[in-house]
Amino acid sequence: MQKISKSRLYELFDAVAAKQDLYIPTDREEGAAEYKKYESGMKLTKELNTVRSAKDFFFPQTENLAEFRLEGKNIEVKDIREECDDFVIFGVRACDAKSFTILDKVFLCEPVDSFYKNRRDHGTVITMACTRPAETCFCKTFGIDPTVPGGDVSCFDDGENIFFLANTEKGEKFVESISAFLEDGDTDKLMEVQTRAREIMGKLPLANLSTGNFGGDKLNEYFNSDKWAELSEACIGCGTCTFVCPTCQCYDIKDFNTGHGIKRFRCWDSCMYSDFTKMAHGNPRLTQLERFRQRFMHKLVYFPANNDGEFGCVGCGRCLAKCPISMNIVKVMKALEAK
Amino acid sequence: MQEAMIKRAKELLADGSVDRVIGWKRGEFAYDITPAVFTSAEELDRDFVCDDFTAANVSKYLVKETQKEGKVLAFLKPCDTYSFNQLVKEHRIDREKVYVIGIEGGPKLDIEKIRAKGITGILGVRNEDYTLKIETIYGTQTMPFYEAVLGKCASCKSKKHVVFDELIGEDGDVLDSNRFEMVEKLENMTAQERFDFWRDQLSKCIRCNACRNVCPACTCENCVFDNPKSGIDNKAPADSFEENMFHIIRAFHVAGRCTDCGECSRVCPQHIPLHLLNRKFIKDINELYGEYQAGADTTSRAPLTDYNKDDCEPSIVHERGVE
Amino acid sequence: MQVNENFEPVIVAFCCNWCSYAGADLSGTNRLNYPTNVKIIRVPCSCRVNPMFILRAFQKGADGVIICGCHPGDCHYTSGNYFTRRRITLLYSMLDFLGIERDRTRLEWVSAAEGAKFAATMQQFTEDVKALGPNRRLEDLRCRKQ
Amino acid sequence: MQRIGVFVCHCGTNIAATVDVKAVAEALGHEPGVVISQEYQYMCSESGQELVKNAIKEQKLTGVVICSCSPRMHENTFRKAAASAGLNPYLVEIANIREQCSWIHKDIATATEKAIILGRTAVAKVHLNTPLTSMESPVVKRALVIGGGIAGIQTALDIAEAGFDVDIVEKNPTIGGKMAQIDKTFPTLDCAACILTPKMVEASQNERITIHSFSEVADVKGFVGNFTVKIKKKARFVDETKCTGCGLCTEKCPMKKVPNEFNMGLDNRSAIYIPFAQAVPKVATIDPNYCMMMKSGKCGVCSKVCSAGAIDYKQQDTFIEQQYGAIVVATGFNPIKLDKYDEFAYNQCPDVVTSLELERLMNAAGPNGGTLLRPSDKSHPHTIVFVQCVGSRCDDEKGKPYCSKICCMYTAKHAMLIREKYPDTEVYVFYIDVRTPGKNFDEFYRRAVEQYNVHYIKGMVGKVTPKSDGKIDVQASDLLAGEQLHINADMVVLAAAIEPDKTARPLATMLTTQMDTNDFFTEAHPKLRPVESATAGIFLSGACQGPKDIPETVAQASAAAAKAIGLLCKNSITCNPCVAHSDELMCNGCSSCEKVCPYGAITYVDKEFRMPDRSTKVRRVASVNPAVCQGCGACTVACPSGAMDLSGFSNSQIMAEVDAICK
Repeated sequence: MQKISKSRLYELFDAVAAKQDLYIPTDREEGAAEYKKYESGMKLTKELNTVRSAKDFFFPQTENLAEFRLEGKNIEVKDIREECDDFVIFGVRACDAKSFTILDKVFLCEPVDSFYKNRRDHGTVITMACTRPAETCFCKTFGIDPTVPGGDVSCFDDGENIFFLANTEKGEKFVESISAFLEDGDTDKLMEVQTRAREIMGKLPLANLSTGNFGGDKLNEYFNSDKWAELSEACIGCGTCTFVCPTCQCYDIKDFNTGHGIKRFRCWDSCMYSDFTKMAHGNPRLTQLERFRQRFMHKLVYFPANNDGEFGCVGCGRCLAKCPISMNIVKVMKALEAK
Repeated sequence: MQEAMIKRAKELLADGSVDRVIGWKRGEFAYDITPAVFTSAEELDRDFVCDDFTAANVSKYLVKETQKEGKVLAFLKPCDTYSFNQLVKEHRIDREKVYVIGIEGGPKLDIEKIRAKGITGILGVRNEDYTLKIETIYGTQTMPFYEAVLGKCASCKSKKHVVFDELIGEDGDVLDSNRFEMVEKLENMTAQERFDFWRDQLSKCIRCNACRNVCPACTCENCVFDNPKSGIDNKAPADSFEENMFHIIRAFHVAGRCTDCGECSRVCPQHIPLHLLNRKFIKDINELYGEYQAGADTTSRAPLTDYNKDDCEPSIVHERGVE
Repeated sequence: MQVNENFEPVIVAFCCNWCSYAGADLSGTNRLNYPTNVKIIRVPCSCRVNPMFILRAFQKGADGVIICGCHPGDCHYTSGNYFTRRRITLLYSMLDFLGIERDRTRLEWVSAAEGAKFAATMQQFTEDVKALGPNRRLEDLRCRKQ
Repeated sequence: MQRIGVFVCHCGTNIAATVDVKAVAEALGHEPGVVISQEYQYMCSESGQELVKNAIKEQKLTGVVICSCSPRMHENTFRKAAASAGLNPYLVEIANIREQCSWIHKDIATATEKAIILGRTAVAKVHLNTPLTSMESPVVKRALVIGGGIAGIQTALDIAEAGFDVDIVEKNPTIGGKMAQIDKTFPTLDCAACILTPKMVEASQNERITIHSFSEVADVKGFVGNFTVKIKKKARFVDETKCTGCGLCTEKCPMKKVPNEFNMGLDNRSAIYIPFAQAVPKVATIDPNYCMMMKSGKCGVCSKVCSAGAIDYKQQDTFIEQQYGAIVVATGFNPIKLDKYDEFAYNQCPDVVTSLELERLMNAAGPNGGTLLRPSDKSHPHTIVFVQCVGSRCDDEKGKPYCSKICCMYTAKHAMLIREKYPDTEVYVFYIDVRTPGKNFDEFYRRAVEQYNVHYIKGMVGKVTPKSDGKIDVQASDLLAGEQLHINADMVVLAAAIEPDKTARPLATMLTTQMDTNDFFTEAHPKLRPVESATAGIFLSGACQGPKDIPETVAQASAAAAKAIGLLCKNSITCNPCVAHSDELMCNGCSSCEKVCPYGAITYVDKEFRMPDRSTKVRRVASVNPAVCQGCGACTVACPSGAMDLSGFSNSQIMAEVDAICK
């Protein structure tokens, strides 16, 4: 495998950033990392993952869709779509990388979401294998091996070097473009690191969590479970879980009157909100229990039902860490299974 | 204390004094507790927890709980009693339906502060003489207790329960806290510095509404930001203005009502120091209209529904502090 | 700071119906000039002015917002302007806390007899806002005029 | 879809000279929803209004914008015009392009641009206007007067004269108030009783007036035109309907050592008493604190001597409830207590008296039968010192910050009367200023100085010290002469400040009216509505609103009566439709709005709501009484959920205006 010494990594970043926008996970403050456009001098975070997921790159929180102007009785619509520039995201974890394939199922199926596709086409995802998983990690539950992350290029850290492995055509192109920085390397130490990481994976508190009791065929089993009342009791109906989630993909479309025209934009929405999917007749899910159930049933039952058994969760653990009342998919799975 | 609480809760359930108990339920890890309602001794024995991580203020849940039949036993920390009182004052909680047991307050711990030390894979947290022994997958780590204390507890305003039917443990006093230090520091910055500070902070906002939804002062049937009729509803900050707008209006709506319980900042996934906005209002109110502590009682007139004929003019904003 | 000689600020003035709006009328009756930048919105009482309106004005492109009401003690509704004074003091203080320029917001008590004061106040306020330049710290970029 | 008509007025050249009215009409014609946009010479003229009316009918307009002079000028004109053409008058908006545009700007281009923006703003607002209908609320044709002093009596007489029933509630056993205690009145020096008692009799005999003496207001509910008042009739232990007022009981009562309030405690009365000879109603009252029968059950003399059988030792307080259309407050004043004024030795020396006590000492019905004698030894005083402003115009905690207004004049009166009757008595008056604004007031004062040789000394009395020989040492400074004085006086008279009656504040709370920090009732407007409180249907009569002399009190009493009559004449009240209303689905019931409402227009009700999930929930929600609300909008901002909104000036309307201006 080709590698670069860690001491030269920022040199590489400088070179990549000179050609296209490069985003790396960096510390915003102690203990909180975020993806930021790379500028010389910026350092990679030591955190396992960013607070917000990497989905923002392809599905940003707000996005303008169209503009129009009213003049008397005429409406003039302006198509504001334009090709975006190529960009690279470095340091994506296996869970987030997997989330893109889940989002792809939603946005790239017919009718294709051209805004999403545009960004997806122009973005190169470079992942980074995990070596120090946290107690909240449960990607293994969803069949993800964090020591072998996906993406266009996978990177591995053996402590001294970063190894690059292209997975896609786009990835190959990228590795090619940085070949001047790379050299062949010995992967013995890397294998050691990987083995150790896998061992830790096996010892994580959630290592034995399984999706075995969930899937597209479990609608009747869980929908009317009396567990939902207890589980949703403390839910405050905020959107934290949704907005830090790498796979949540619901949005609302709104018009904004700027005074000299209308901007139509979409923004993230959360099924936890009382006005989610509010229609002329009102809201189909009237209670927090229903809204809470919706979110977890969607991830564990409805999504696999419509996507060949693929679950709508990647086990990144963000909701476990961030929910104000510490209610999360793991607790839901365990409670439902317990019967 | 946890044992005493469980014992008392069981007694009150058994003799029919209360029908339900609101407290905290243990989670998957050492720290992920969830506010919960208990109805039986078995549930209490199995799940009830009160430890260094039970920081969540349960008083807001009583709005919903007191709309139901029967009486609820609520365990309230000193800071929670202020929120409770304020909600009683605003007729949001039916006082008759709650049996309040005051319990000792914090300082409670902030798991994020432990994580920020680079400690990960956390399996257990023990307080040994104010040193935290943290059991992790990667071995045992230690850190000083006080470095892991929640921001809201570090600037605790009161150890006194302003309302209770009974106490477990001792009642404390109103503290001489340092809670306005950061507000003062900001006030002494230049306008540009303040602007930069807040832009940096508020630009992190993802409008998850956790601050609002956890806030005991935000119990509106329908928030203006969720109500299309209000003209200012929005779901996401589509522009930096909307980040400002949401937080200014929210702080204004709770001004004179916010008890400074600190839940907003505790739950913010982006660590925005939202409590500083509320504290700014509290500090201004104290300085301009006389000391006022929301929730300290249920009868006094709130500063924004009151006036004095010789109140200062808004030009005072120009006259003090730094431009 | 950029100084643009041609900058014409948009200024929204909320005037209470009983004193300040009448005061504005009086400055008209007396042919007292003040800049065209100022546009008045009539409200029954200064206490009708919701902080939302002030922020909305800045969002949509205002460079300055001024509220005018009856002098304290003279409120047509006896106590409305006392509430205004507290609310607006706190709001302005909060805007200042967020680093918004202080001179973009003002509150003045103008009676129905103070036509000259109304005109002078508007003149001065417009000049102050002009000196600050366009509102950049509390604007909605989407509303900026191209 | 809205169909809006825009009408731009030239106002001759008033607008057209600086605003290109054609351009304005043209530009506004392109605004969304505008179907017709015209300009005309004089929009307010008959033919201008015709233009609007025709357009409303022909174009089926749903809203009208008039770009013209100030709405303060012609809003009503155009509203009426619209109404006559079948359009709700509240669908009319005025863009003020004269006072706030053409008259203040000189440059045609910028003035025209501004006029267009103002027009556009009005169009934006009218898009959101809703038809509003004024509510009618019936008026109960009966008035309540609280307080039976000269103010209350005068108000009641005037209202009764106009043909309306009126009730007087008086807390004392008799009406008459302070004026009944006064000996002579300034500046005419006629006898107070001679002018007051006929009015008292007139009031008692007027069949439209009901006097509830020895009664108090216990509770007030309702609003303008329809108040429900609970009146507590305190037990007087004498059946009012049976007592003939013969006075035999008061003569025979063995308990005769009760301080007589009417004579300021300067003499005594019996335990069963009639306050004074001309009392109305002339009915005896038993003072249970002194009556031996009531205290020990041993006596019963009065019961035995009463041939009418009116005595009832077991009488209880009773309550009556009555509906009123209007309420007049006439609770009056009292001199302040002088307990804290040790420097004037008021508590130490019986010969230091207040002016009201002096009135009684000089009154023919007073303790000395009208001969002025020192209370201590009943000797004739040769030197009397008057001290002005005792507790008035004071900065400290003891006194009042205001001028009590009547003291200068009554002191001149006292001085003059003493000098007239006892020419050998020297009279000194120490004053800060002598204030004599009023018809014949200054002449009156000058007579005291020039004709009666009263010694007016500008200066403060520092200390009053009773001496062992029975004289009083008055230590004072003469500011004009710049020297310290010691006067060897026989009597000292203190002009105590006056303050509102103690019952005023709890009453104000019941009436939801406002008071100033001194507990005087606050008038709705200090210049334009001096006899109305800010709460509709509550009027103010006499000294409860501020210190007043008798002529002013009577004038205000009649003015308050006129206002009350004006209200009672109506069968119903048309309410301003631009009032607040609460969206019950959003209301939290938190009471913030109620706290800022100056009119008490907001109440709370527990209401059952059907939730979207078909469950029901009882919630406390605010309810605005549109007859009471005046439409200030204070509540709309106090409401965090935005449940409270104001018709005619709604949140969405104002925001639409903001948007239109900033566009």
